[in-house]
Amino acid sequence: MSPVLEVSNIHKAFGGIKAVNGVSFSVKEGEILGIIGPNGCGKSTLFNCILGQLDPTEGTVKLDGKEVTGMRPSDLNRLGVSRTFQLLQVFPELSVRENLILAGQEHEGTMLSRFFGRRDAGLTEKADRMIGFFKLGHLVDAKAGGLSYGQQKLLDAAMAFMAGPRLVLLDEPAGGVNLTMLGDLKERLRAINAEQGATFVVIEHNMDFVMSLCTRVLVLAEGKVLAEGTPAEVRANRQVIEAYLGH
Amino acid sequence: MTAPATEGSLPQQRGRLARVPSLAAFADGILITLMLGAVILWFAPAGMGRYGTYVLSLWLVTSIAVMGLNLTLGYAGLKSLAQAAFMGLGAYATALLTTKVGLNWYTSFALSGLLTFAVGLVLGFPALRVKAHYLAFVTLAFSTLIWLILRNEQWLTGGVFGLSNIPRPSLFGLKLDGALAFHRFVVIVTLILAVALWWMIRSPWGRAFTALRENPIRAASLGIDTRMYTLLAFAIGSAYAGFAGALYAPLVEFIDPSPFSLSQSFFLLLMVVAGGAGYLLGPFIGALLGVVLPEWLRVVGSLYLIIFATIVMLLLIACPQGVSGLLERGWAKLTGKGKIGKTVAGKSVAPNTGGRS
Amino acid sequence: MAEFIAYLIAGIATGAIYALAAIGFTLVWQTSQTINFAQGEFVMLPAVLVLLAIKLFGAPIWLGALIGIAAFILIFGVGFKVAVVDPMIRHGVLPLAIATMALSIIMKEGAKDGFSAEAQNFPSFVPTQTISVFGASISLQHIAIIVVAFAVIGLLQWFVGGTRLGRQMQATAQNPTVARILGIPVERMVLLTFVINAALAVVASVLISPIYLAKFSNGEVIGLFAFIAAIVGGFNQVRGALVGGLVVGIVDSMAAAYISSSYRLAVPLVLLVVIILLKPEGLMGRKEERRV
Amino acid sequence: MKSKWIIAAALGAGLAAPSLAQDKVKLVDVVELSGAGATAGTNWKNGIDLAVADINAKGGILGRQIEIVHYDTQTNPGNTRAAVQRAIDEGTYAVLGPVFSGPIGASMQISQRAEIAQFVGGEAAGLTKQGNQYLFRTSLSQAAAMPKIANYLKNTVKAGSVAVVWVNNDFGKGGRDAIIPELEKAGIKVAADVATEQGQADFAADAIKIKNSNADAIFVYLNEEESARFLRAAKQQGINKPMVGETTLLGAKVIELAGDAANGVKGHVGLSIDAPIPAFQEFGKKYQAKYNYASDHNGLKGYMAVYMIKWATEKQKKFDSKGVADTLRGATIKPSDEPGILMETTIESNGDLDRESFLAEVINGKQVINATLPKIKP
Repeated sequence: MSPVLEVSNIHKAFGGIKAVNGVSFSVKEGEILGIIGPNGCGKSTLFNCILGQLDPTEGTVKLDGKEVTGMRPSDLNRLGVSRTFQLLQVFPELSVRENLILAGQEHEGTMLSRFFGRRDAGLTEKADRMIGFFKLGHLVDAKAGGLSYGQQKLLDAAMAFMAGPRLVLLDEPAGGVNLTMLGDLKERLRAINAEQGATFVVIEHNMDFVMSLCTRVLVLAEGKVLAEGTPAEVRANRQVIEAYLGH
Repeated sequence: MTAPATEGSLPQQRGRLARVPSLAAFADGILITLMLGAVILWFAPAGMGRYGTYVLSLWLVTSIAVMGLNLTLGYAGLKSLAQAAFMGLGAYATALLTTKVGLNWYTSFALSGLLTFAVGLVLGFPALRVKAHYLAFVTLAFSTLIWLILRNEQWLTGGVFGLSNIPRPSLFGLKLDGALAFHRFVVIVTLILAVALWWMIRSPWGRAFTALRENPIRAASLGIDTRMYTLLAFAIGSAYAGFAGALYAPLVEFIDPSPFSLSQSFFLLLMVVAGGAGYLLGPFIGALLGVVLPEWLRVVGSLYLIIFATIVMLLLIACPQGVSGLLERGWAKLTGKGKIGKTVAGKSVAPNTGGRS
Repeated sequence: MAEFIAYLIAGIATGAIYALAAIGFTLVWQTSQTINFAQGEFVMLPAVLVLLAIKLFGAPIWLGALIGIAAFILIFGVGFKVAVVDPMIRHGVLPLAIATMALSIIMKEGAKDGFSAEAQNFPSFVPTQTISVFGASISLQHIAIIVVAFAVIGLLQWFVGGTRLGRQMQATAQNPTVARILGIPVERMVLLTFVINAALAVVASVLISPIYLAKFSNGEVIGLFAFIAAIVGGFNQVRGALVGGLVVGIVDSMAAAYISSSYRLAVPLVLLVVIILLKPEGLMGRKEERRV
Repeated sequence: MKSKWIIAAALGAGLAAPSLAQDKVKLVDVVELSGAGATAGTNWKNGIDLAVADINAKGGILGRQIEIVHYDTQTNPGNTRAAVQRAIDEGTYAVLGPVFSGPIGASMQISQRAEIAQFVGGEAAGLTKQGNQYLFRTSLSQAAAMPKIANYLKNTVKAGSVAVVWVNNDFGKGGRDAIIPELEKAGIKVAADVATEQGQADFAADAIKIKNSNADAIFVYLNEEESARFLRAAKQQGINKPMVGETTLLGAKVIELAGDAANGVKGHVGLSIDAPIPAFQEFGKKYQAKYNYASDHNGLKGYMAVYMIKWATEKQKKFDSKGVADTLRGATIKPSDEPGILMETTIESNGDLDRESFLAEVINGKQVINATLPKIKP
């Protein structure tokens, strides 16, 4: 099967500092790829280059074999690529449901239909299902800004899945989430992966989370790929252990 | 600099008042208020004399311009310092089209809106840069340039001497020259424009505008074409200024460059914020403060502007969300919904402001 | 050549005043995200207060100056920070900016009603004579403005870069959170920038009022040009504000000379737009990468 | 949110016109007390207050005291219109002000429709060309003054070329548009045509530009303060050509502010507290005593405007506001009949004034009148 996402030789420099220095990898349909690495190894920059938030200095990004390097995030999203952020990124002034409708509205209809058509763009049901799926049912009408941190994390993830993406990039989904919620989150991600065949790329510091969720793991250090393999292989890799211990 | 969405997460500090039993019911309340307000304003001038009628009309016309700025600033978070300049474009376009070209007012009104919309589109491009200040800077320059052109190009605009004898429109053959008749006409036009905006804010567009204000990067990652919505918000907001200008010219029957200067743009900005940015009825309250309050304060004599400015300053110190925020706070206290944390409104991040500074 | 020098000196003198105002503007923006739309009025008012003190107390000039200046720094350095900025700072940039707009109306109208609607002479501390340089008449007042303004700016640079207090203030401006962790009294540092802003306004006021005359409406133009200067310079750099002020002053002077004078005002603004389009971070600004 | 409509209703009450006390006659002055016109407007207002105090002290008009109200226009046409409408709704006997042409243009139709006389301080030539029967000037129009200036430049100053520096508002632009054709008619070359901004503070560059034009004389048409700043800047640039102006340039305020730099300035003066007429000088003293600074011509204009109303009312022997305009048109008011008019004034049928005027010069910080020019239609 051809890869969903193919990243080749991405470089990104800020002034003189090379944050990402020639990273290549690909992700197959249905995979859950974990990307780990010490702080400052370029994980988030890599994400932002893939997603069009930053223009890579060099290198290409292909989606289903078609080049999408430097494409605007909104266009990329409408091609089925979705993401979550390391820091919380929900819309605090909107209700939970409105947040989800927002996440889906641009994927249906036209600008005109969005103006003259239904207020909810016909998405209320779908939003409520997604809310239920992420166990936020009791909070449908609450303002997103009023939710607890963990709830906002769930909402953030739910928004990423609202439009039924093929590929989801998750930036530290487990950060700051308590253990119970973490379990919930992992279970939900697995379910979506299984049911919808969605492909994931996950950046994460929480080793247990990565090792138990991902099918394959990529280790970055100093802007380069240090190692790659199944969780078990990576765990046994000496270079990886050194990189982490040496830090 | 600081995106509110990324800030700390203590729930009692974040939720600015649970305004939301159901957003739909609230919005319909706004529509009812608008309709009711229109009915009241239809009859209000009785016994007020021409002056009172004129001030009410001026209030409504200003409200239209402030509504537009509220869309760009309050909903979409774009800082424009050229709203009065756009109003000037609309006013001069209407004045010239009706007096020199001989078009009727309705065509001129539409063309004024179209012109300001188009100019807004072009001018909006700097807003697409990451730093939101750029729009403010560019509109600052634009505002002064427009004023200079209005003043200097006497062959077209009448220069410092202005344009006089601007005709008032008629409706179905009915002349609207009288103060009351024209006031009622202004009420109708204002109502139509306010309802159109109400509709827009309720539609997915409104949601996208809000997303733009609160967190443009996240919005883009959800497929929201931030470029399109940014330009639309700014262009539509500018078109509202154009519409306001198209009414202002026949209302005053005379225009010169002074009401369209940079300081007037600042003043419109003041009205948006003082009325409550991001609230649909905020512009009416803001324009009430900016247009009617000074008239009202005339009784106190020469100090009236100082008193006016002091009221505005104290209001903003007490409640940075403006009068609408104050009313909302009071309403919440009354209904007991404001009890989620005592710090609520004081601590919260204002939706209209923190977003894209 | 002679005329060019004359235009240049006049432009630098005006620019130095804009620079003083723009630097203060930039300082309070850096430390407290305050956009002070009353900045022009800050430059207008000290001269008026000095004259008022002389008029009210019949005081000699030096005493009047002392009273007026002290009152100004107290009210519009400390008072402004405590009464206006502090309660509003957490609510974002805009309501505070609007409040300063209201403050500018209060200051302007207050000066008009409390003092005079008319312009008044303000004593000059240098003779109003001219000297000839390469055939151009250069006024001593202009030279004094340039010398004093640059001395004050130099002093400020030394203070910021060369003293402990100044470095603490700079640290606060760059990153208040880190500064707080380092044990710097952030609050006091912020207050210090407001006092410095007021002091710079006083210097500008005393320098310019002998030429501009003391009048309630003088702040409008100065405020606008200081704002433009700050943007041109980069908005967040003291050095930028200095360069911005000088550039705007010189450009304005040259525009009056060589371009249709009824469009004189347009020239600095066109410059502003060009700079925004070509070098968005301002002449002296650092490029900021967008953060996600 | 509904409370807003309560406010609106309450406001209705506030905006409604209060009733007028019968034993007084109400005059409303609508004038620029803030914004760009504040200085001119304040002088105008003070002049009016002085006249009202004088008249009331002497028993009022036909036995009725004057009640004067001032409304600020913020130098904004929309607000001016509102204020004039308010004045008329409140039953003003006549409208005084405004001073700037823009606000006048925005409000003159209102008093015309209400058939109430409006006394304005504007000097722009166009105002009286619109056939408004209720608009009255309080000073000579620029159309009347500028030929005298051109004549003066040609015959007395003997200038072959003139640099014109003017303020780019309705006052300055109107003057500039009136003088340039007159200069051409007189065969004088316009060496430089320099526009400056209203409220401009820094005239260094303009002065350098004028200096480089090498004109034989400089015609300065700026408001008082700007005139003073320009004169100082001109002196600093070492300009030693004759400075010629019209009324404002020779005003007491300019002389006070410009100091030495004003010496040698000459020109045509319409209204001046230094005119060799005792009534003017007495007015100047009273004004100085009450307001602690010297009045400019706007103070005189406001003062005379009130006396024009008084004269017309006493002439028609009743309070008929429409009659005021009818009575004034074509009338000549002599100081012997009404001392408050200060000098003989003829009101033409279009609202223009005709009066004697003066040629003056500033010598040692004092305005000295060199000659008195007759009325245009003596």
